[in-house]
Amino acid sequence: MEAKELIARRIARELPDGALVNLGIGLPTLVSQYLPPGLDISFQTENGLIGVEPLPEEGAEDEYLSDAGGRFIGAVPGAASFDSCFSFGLIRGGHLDVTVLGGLQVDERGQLANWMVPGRMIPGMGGAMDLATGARRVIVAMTHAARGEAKIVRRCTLPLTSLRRVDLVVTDMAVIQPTAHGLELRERAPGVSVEAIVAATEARLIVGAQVPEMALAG
Amino acid sequence: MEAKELIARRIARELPDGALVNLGIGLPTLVSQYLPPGLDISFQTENGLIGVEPLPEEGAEDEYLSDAGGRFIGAVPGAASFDSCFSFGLIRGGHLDVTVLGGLQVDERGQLANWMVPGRMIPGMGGAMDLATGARRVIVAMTHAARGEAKIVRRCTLPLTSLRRVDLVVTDMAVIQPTAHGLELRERAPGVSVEAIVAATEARLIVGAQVPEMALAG
Amino acid sequence: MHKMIALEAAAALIPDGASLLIGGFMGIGTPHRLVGELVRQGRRNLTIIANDTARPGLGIGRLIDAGAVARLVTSHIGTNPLTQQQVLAGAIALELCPQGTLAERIRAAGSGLGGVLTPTGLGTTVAQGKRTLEIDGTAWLLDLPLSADFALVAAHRADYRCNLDYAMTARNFNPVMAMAGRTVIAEAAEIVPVGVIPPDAVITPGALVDHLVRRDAGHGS
Amino acid sequence: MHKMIALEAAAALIPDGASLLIGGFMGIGTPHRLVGELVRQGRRNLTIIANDTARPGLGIGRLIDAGAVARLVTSHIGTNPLTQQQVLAGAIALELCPQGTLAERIRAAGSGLGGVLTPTGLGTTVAQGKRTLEIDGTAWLLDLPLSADFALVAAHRADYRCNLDYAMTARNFNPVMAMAGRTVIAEAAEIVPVGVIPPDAVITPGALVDHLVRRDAGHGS
Repeated sequence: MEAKELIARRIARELPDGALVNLGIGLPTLVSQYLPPGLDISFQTENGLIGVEPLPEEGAEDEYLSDAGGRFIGAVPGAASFDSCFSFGLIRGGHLDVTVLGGLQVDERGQLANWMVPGRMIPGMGGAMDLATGARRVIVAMTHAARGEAKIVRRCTLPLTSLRRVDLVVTDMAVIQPTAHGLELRERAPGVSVEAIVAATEARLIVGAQVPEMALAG
Repeated sequence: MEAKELIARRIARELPDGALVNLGIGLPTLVSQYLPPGLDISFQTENGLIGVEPLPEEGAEDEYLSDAGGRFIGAVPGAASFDSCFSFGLIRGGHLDVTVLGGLQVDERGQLANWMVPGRMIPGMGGAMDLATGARRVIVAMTHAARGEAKIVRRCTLPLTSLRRVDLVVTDMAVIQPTAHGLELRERAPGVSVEAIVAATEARLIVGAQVPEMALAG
Repeated sequence: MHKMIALEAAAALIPDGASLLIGGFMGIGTPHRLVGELVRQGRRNLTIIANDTARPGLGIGRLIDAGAVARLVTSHIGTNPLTQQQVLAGAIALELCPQGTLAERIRAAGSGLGGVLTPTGLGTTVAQGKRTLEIDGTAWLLDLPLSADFALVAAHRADYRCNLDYAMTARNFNPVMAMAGRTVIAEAAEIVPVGVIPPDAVITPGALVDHLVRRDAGHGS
Repeated sequence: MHKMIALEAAAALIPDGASLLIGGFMGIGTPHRLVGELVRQGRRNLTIIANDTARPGLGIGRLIDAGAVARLVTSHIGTNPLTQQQVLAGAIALELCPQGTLAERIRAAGSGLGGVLTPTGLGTTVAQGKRTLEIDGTAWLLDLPLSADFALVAAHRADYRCNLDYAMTARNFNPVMAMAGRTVIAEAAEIVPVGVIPPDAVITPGALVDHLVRRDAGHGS
């Protein structure tokens, strides 16, 4: 299984029935493809809609309806549209149950850096800082390492997205839960050993006696 | 002519074509009855509508449509409804061209007291403080004196509605313009002498060589 | 979903001593059924945050009539002599707040903002005990967010997903309160199928609503 | 009323060096005709406040292509490599602002509020040079209001009194910008008789709109 699919399928299990969820651009967007059946989950996009669904078919594009990446989407029956102020009122005001964000680094305090690499390009934070600060639950979806460099580090060296401690980190190797005591290793990807995870991680991990394999949705 | 009608008919001449106007409860509401023909003026009510008009006839009440005093009103074609936050965004944000407010006292600084008489009852300020602070032009409509007591005074003794200097005061005796230099007497009511106005006014008035009679609308 | 709730059960969620944001303006857009049921169930010692208390026998005035209110945050009580009596008698602790500031404080609570910086009330009795902030040479009054245990809101229509719309001036404080109650209970004049309220016409998305009061068997209001 | 204005005349109101709030999100809900006409007229040295600069050839990206922008306040430029080049080359002075804060700063300007107290950006590079306020033990970042000489907004429909509505996610920053521009110029996909947009469906009341761009003779967009 590809890394991205693995991560998306694991995170899909984290979305509770009835939740209002915002999925970041890129990898996080994949999560909606693997939802367990029977769940009633609403997806928000910060450019102004609750009730996002994928474009049902090619040619059905509405020139007034896109996601935050500018891609044409569809809307479920019962969708609601609103302006940017209201949308971020939902996000900042704690009305969003879960956000899934991509990550560049997460550190031992559970802090996330995901919007900028100084000296390289400056994409801007878009809605990421509001999402990381305001959502009730922040889940980070990212590969465990990039080009041989650990992304789960002692202290973020990249600019932070928020001071807030994220709630869960899901990578292609592990599920890690940041806590007040540090990063707790919760699950391993299928076929990946605890030793391999520790070796690929710069941060100290708190490892319990049992580290079960991930269960995947879809 | 009754005092209230005189005041309303004088103020009606102050509303420029195209203006967005909020009329306070009571005397100020009368102003809309005397508008010069051909003007395009929109009336806002702070409980959430632009496009107020009087109820066109008895029996046409809409249980969802009232003015800020709770009386049933009508709405003109092209009216727009909105929530209380938006409504006061219009008011505080300087989008309201004129507000006409009742008054208990106006003083030499041009400051208005119109919401409370300590020791008697406490009605509350409702929207008056926002209107007096935020409208581009504040016109006070009130009788010149009440029960023999001057209402245009050196310093307000009643609690202020706003620190902001009002733009015009229209009474049944005079039109007075508060300026940085003090209260300038601009016009006299028909048949009322400058001496009578000065005698009925506690505040110092700046009186020019010519004080013309009010012209009235309607 | 399963958000439909009987009127009795909805009111029963609210304990004595609870704080309530209640929509409406002089009884227009007030959740009349919920207010009436709270009175019927004899709820006491409530904190009410609302624009006004209407008149005796009308809207929030019915909670005043019943002596159910211990604390009141509002912009105006001049239309209800009973409220004034209870305030003077010390039965109700009153906080008066300019109407625009009241709306904005509720919005701040519902939108995750730390306060409201307004020019309204500066230098008046309303400013007493509050912080003033100078920003680039201009003074602003700092008013704090207002949330409550419950928001009781009245919609015009609700669809099966609890998306709400409002009619004319009955909208007033309802949408902003629906963002600021820890539990949001809505009643609607009509309950309609999904799609009857198109996405652009939804004012309060159903995600904000925890409970929608059921229609009576007789479909009475 | 007399608010209708030809496209050329609307763009001609805007001088070189003006500051502009421009609605739209990745080109969705952007006032494309006004943007295109500003490019055609060769406007220079503009300050643009907008969520993003879309892509080269699209939406606000066309102003970037034309080298018309000297200063930019935005939440995201990652989708437009030309914007990034001009920023790195020093041709554009860039201020990055979190999207929710950007929306709220514009709203504050349009609503007469002195600033925004947000938790977003606290302790990050975004907080540099800004005041932090402690309220009841919690820290908040103070962000300042953002207004501009002009707001250029794109509506779905406008009626003869310039009441505006919007469609789906094309609403985005348009309504809040219509409150914060000293002059507000709107374009609409359709112009309809008064009453076609009912009072409850109006999002931007016509009182906020100074000019509405006329339909072309051919009724092209």
